[in-house]
Amino acid sequence: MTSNTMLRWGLYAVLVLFALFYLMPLFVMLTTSLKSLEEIRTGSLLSLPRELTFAPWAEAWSSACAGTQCQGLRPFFWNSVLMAVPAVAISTVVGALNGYVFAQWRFRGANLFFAAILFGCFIPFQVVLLPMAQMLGLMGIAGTIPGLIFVHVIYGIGFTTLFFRNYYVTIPLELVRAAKVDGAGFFRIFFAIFLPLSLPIITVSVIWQFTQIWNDFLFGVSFSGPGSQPVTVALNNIVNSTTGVKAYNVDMAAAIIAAAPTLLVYVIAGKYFIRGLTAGSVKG
Amino acid sequence: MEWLERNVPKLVLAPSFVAILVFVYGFIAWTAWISLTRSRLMPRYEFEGIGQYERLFAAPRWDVAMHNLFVFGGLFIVISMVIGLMLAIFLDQRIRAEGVLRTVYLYPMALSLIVTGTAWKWILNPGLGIQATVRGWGFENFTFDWLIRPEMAIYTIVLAAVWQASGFVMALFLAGLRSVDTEIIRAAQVDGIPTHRIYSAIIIPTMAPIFLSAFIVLAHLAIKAFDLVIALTNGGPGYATDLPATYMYAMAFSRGDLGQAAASAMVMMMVIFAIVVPYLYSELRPRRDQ
Amino acid sequence: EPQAEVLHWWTSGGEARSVAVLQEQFAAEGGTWTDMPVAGGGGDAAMTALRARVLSGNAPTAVQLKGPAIQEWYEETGLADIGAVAEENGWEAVLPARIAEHMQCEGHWCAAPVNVHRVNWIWGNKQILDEHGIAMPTTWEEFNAAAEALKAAGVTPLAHGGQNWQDATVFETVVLGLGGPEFYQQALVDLDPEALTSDTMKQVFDQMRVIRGYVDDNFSGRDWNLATAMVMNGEAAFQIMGDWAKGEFLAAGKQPGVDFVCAETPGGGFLYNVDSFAFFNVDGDDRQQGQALLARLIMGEDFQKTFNLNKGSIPARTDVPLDEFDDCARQSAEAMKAGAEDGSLLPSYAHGMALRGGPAGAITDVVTAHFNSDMTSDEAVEQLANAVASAM
Amino acid sequence: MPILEIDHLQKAYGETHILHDINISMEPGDFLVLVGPSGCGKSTLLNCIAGLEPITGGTIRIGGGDVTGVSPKDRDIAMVFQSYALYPTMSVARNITFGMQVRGVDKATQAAKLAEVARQLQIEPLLARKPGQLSGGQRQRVAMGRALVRDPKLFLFDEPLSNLDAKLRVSMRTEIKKLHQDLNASIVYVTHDQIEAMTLATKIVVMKGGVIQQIGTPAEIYNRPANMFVADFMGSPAMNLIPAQVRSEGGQTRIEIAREGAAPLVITDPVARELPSQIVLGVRPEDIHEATGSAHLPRLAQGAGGDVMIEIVEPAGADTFAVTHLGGKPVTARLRAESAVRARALFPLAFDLSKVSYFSPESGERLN
Amino acid sequence: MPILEIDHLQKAYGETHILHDINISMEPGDFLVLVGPSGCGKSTLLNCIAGLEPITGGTIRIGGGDVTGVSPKDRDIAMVFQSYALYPTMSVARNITFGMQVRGVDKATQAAKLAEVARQLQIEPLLARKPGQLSGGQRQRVAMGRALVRDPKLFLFDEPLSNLDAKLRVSMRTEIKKLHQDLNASIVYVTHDQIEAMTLATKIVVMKGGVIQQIGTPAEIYNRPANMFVADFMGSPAMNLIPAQVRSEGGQTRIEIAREGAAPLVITDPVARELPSQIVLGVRPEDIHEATGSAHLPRLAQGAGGDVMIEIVEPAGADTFAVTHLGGKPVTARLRAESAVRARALFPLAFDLSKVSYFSPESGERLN
Ligand SMILES: Nc1ncnc2c1ncn2[C@@H]1O[C@H](COP(=O)(O)OP(=O)(O)OP(=O)(O)O)[C@@H](O)[C@H]1O
Ligand SMILES: Nc1ncnc2c1ncn2[C@@H]1O[C@H](COP(=O)(O)OP(=O)(O)OP(=O)(O)O)[C@@H](O)[C@H]1O
Ligand SMILES: [Mg+2]
Ligand SMILES: [Mg+2]
Repeated sequence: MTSNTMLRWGLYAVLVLFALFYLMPLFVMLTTSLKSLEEIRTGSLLSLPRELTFAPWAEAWSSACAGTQCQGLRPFFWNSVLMAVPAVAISTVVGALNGYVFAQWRFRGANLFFAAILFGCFIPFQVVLLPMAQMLGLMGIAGTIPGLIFVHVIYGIGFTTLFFRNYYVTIPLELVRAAKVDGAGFFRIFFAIFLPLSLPIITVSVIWQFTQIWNDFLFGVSFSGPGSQPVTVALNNIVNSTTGVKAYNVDMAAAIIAAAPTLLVYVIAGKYFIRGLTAGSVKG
Repeated sequence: MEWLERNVPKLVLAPSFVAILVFVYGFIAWTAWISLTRSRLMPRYEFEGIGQYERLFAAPRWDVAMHNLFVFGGLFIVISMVIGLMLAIFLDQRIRAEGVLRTVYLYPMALSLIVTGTAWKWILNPGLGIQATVRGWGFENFTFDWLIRPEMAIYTIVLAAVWQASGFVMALFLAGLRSVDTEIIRAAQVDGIPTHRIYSAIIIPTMAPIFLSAFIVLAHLAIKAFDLVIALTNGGPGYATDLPATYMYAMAFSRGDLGQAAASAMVMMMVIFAIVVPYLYSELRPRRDQ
Repeated sequence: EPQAEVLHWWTSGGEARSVAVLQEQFAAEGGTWTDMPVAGGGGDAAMTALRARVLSGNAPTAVQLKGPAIQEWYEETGLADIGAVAEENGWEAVLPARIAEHMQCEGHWCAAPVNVHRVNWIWGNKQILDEHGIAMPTTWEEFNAAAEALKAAGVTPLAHGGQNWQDATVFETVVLGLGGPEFYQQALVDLDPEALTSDTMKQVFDQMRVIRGYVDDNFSGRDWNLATAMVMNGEAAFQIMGDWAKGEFLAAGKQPGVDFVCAETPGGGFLYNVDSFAFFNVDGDDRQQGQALLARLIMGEDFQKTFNLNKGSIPARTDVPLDEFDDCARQSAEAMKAGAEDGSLLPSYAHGMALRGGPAGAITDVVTAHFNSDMTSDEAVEQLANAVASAM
Repeated sequence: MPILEIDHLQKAYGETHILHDINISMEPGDFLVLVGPSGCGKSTLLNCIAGLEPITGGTIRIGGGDVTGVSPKDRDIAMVFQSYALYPTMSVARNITFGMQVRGVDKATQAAKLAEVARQLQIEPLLARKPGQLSGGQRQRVAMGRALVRDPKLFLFDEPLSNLDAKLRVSMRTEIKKLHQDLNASIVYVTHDQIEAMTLATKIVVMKGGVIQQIGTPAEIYNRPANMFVADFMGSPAMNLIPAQVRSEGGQTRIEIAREGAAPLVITDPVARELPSQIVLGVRPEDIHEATGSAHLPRLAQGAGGDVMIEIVEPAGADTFAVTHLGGKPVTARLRAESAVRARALFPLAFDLSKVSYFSPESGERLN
Repeated sequence: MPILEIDHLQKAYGETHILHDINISMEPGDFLVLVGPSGCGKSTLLNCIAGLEPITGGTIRIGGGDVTGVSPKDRDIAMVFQSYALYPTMSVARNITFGMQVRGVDKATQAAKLAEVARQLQIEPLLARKPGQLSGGQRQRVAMGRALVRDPKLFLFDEPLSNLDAKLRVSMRTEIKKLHQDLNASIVYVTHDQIEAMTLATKIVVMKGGVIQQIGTPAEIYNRPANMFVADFMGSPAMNLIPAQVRSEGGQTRIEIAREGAAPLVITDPVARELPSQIVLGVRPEDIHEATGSAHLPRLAQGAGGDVMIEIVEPAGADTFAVTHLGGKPVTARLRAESAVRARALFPLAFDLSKVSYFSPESGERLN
């Protein structure tokens, strides 16, 4: 028993150590964002702030300059939401349907096609930048939010398909068979049988896609026009100053603000993670 | 009608099929063509030959980038998998604060390295970060200066990348662990199998598809590691931490040397192909058997 | 009604305020300004965006472009002709010839300059220098001697940030300082292979190796402003950096001549980094009017003054009164004038004024590799020649 | 017109051939029971009929129409799976009504049917639970319920009662029988329970290794097994298969059975038969009787020491089983519980030759 | 020292109480069979013994040591699951040997055990397959094999033969019996098959709704059921339970059974008993005989029209079942196949009163 308790303490020790490791950068960012510029310039970067100041946060949110607009991150936030939400939704739905087909409705060549989709996950985005720009121009959605949504959906499908397919292959074959005999068709089986089982994997897919899309900079900077720039581009504009003075506290505050939605998604979705997990995976 | 119904699955896949065909393979073909031209600032389509590839293989910086890709990719994937799996298994032991810990492990994936890059730079900088802090505690000989040593700097990239991705891998594995049929675990317990063997011999093998997901996610991150390098070292010291992705970006967008960038992209993709395809083949070939 | 969509990478702090001035003036003249800021990587990100815009058939009306990149873009896609505005406002007369050259594409005006940064500055902490009785060095030998003394006294002689462009900045000042203007022109502008492999070039690399010894251990990846802070805080004595560093000092409340000193780098000369706007071919009267209006405003005396007061640089126009500018700026303006006459007014290679992207990058690769390893000067020179040859 | 017609059906998984040349024809209202040893392909055959497994050869016709290639949902079948296959996220009630809902049956009918089926299956208190909260037998009944609410052309049942206790099994059997009779339903039913097979079937199909051994009514299968496999497989305890030698003797058949440590037993079949000299004699345990005074049964042993040595006696409720050795094989007789038989003692036994089967020892085929 | 001792065991899922105050004591070498209707808690009880479900109250001792709270892997038990629970990624052979391998059993022993078990279970050709490629019965046998190669303190079997055909079942039963006898193994066994229960058990536990109804040897359970539930549950067809009125009449007991449309039947038990006036008479179908000349059995009906009206006759192989109505309940008699009984005709029946049970109609408890 005692060796068991020891083991458990060891377990907790390891877990906590890792937690500290994971928290380190966030700690640095938070403390820095709460210091005055003066303190940053003179003090140690890793120490706790001597005097708390929330001014950098206010500035980052509503008055920091990104170009000639000095409205902070606020206006760009909305752009990101308009872009990320539909893109995440569409790519998750498409991925779920694709994964469902690959896992349960195999046909000749399906595996090859699946491999082709997977390989598509690896295409470096820098490669697609220029031809994509041309395509978007042809399609007339260059520099718009729909254009960005389109791009993110295209390059998100690979991952969402992968996630769903790998999840769905673990669902017993008999279940689909029973539903087929019950008279349910392709979509019926999907919505009535698979979707209710999918909560955990939807969570994974949404987390992944939302993170990728919200955090994306390359597509955002290349395919947005004035007025459709996502928050990452704005953040970059605030933080990056080639020859200007750097306000690290504002930079850090802005960074945390820009990352807040993804952090929030992780915290909230993490909760559904457990719920989904405990509800699902019962064998019938 | 009959036909329509029989082909619903294929019809569902059709849009994705077209999209992948055009926007992945079409673009790869485009890149292949560009790599055979003398495109500089903007694409040009006159055929030139394989000169770009000759230049590429002559460039010492490209050698470094490829070498780094293997070092970085290998270490990153292996370490992230190991840590992710370990944390998942540990968290699976009915841990009290599981919810909190899981969120803590997971959150780095939420943050782009554009966001955390500066913090990392400070932490890893010997004069500002860990080394300075630990020395400040009185351990004068403590050294942690990988960031500034050209031969070690690539490992700091590994460190930050592991920091970012291992939590997500943990989540994938945790989901996998929890979806294994409890009856089977019970059977193993009754069989008197010790816990570690239950994991190693029964649960983990049933999670093969999860490993596929994790591998793909990690390999994707490794190959595309771009933000990471830009934020942390910007390829430095010198170009010691250059990766093919940063090389390509530099060529395409800072140097105005599109042809060269395309050639490097093609080589990169061939390397990916060589690594990923056998893996995919072995994973996808066996028919489902549960 | 004039329309302008402006792609630029002046996004934060003083820079952004400076552009805002232009926007206000533009609006005051009845124009509509659409801002398209893209920061990062010294304009790399903006260039990426620009390419995507051009390929999707939607080029911005004005783009922050500089140096030979203007000509390069002209060759790829053509640029608008703003000769009419230039003529009308007599640009020819008020711009140094060397700078005017950059603004012309095959003989016609296609870009307008905003400011002139001097790159080859050396900044010093006055207190430290006084303490050790050191004067600002005027030759590299003096610099080395001063550095040795400081090092012996436990002060880091040179604050440096180990980023490629910072390595390149130091390198070009050494080239200019050791080789003189003519050599600089041959080596870094004309890319004369003989100059690149010459003994002088070897000496330059030797000096780089020496400088490497004056830099503290933790320089890798450090931002330039953190290096500036080291000088400010007395952790280091010198920094070699363009005149934007002055902004950092001033922002921290330091006084030129009291807390810090500015001086040209050993060997003198003037390496310029000129920001400018180029104009793409666009359709529509309103946008073409916008281009004309923008060009006129940029070169307007008024704007040149306000902008450069904000930014720490000096006006590109030589006829702007400098009363309100600080000493360092005035010193810079004089040097520019002198340089324009004696040929020591030279484009900065490290900041993309001298060369196109390819060769410039290739040189930087070698410089930074040399600086961050134990490569010998002979090897460096050889690699330099090879890299330049293959990047042509 | 047959409701189900299977023609030269073949099924293989890759190189492994599971079903060989299956031919079955089933009239509407037939109750077809598939039996056979574990792994002989019963579930696979059901899956093929349902269209859940692609077939390798042959055709399947349901209600006259060729359904090869038709999707399961258009075959109008209901099926109970051996592994239940309940929808884990749905409650018991929804599991049962899901099929109706898909077919657009109105709410009221759904509720009525659900209530009825729940009563039949005795699962009323469980309707709100999820499958994960049920015992094995309860799950199985829910799986049954899912099929019973339907009114399809064809029911397919794959061992639907295997996890139920005897009482419940009997009552379920009655429900299925009622379903069959009242609705004149056509049913294909897999079971390994012989009583189930015997009492429910109108037709039994005996399979072995993917090959049909015999198709016939329960009585045919039981009384006139087509070969030694069927004889051995159906009936518990199994039919005694005793190697014997045969001689025709003027209108009679003389059968000689070897015996260890004693003279061979000789029995005389009063009917003249054309038999090879070596045969296997098949006789069911209940067709071996105590020989006392039952004059209408020929005595087993003729001559002096005709009684056989009983080796084991197993009383089992209403019956007593007595085991002896004949022709080198153990032979079991089923006697009344009150019989005076004792182990390790001689006892007079008689075969009911009117019910005996003769098989060829080589081919195993029936000879009479 | 008992090998398994269960004391006041309680088990609930939240508010749902599944097991109530279970008390069982089992000696080494005992073969304990759990029976009971579907959903009565048999699997749950096994799971509690195995330590797979936390218990809500009481204690469990295995081999003398309190194992409440001990993890399953340290309880030294082997278990066969109702749902098989095979390791899906391992071949059949590895499924079976994995446990041994983990215990560090040497290769040679592993191979020998595997070969033996594979032979016993008739799964030799399947050893290289994955569970997904097996039929239901084959999976079940593999699950058995996994337990059989072990040598634990206690075996737990949860309906291990439910998916096997009769022949295989018989041979598996024999193997289990051998295991029990040769190794003197202690076994807890859940089954719904009464023959299995009767032939295998040394002790039977009858459960209902989480409460133990009776613990006893098979003969006790069959012949002297503790209450009407057990009487009804065990035996197929079930024991006839006939409401009757009783009067003691000088050293005899007079039993009167109501009959529709005819005078009540009166039987006389020659033994004097203390019974309430209203009872339920329990008599097994095989204890109702044809009355011809069996003088040692009291005639069912005394007086003229004593024969009963037979309603249904069901011939079933060696037996014929005849159903009549007595005391408002259908009553089944099991007669010889050659009996002359006919439906819708009178037939003389006799009860074997030496084997009759009397129950209280209120409590259902046994009275004699
Ligand atoms: N998670 C649960 N929550 C609530 N009730 C449950 C849960 N699991 C099982 N039960 C109930 O507990 C009772 C006992 O279940 P158990 O599986 O032990 O039955 P059983 O005797 O093995 O039946 P069977 O012969 O059908 O397998 C059942 O009525 C079942 O519905
Ligand atoms: N995927 C597969 N690959 C190869 N063989 C298979 C596969 N699935 C099943 N089999 C084999 O096919 C044969 C028939 O299986 P099936 O499930 O039809 O048997 P069954 O008659 O239903 O047996 P049971 O009574 O045990 O359920 C079995 O021998 C089985 O091992
Ligand atoms: Mg089967
Ligand atoms: Mg059970």
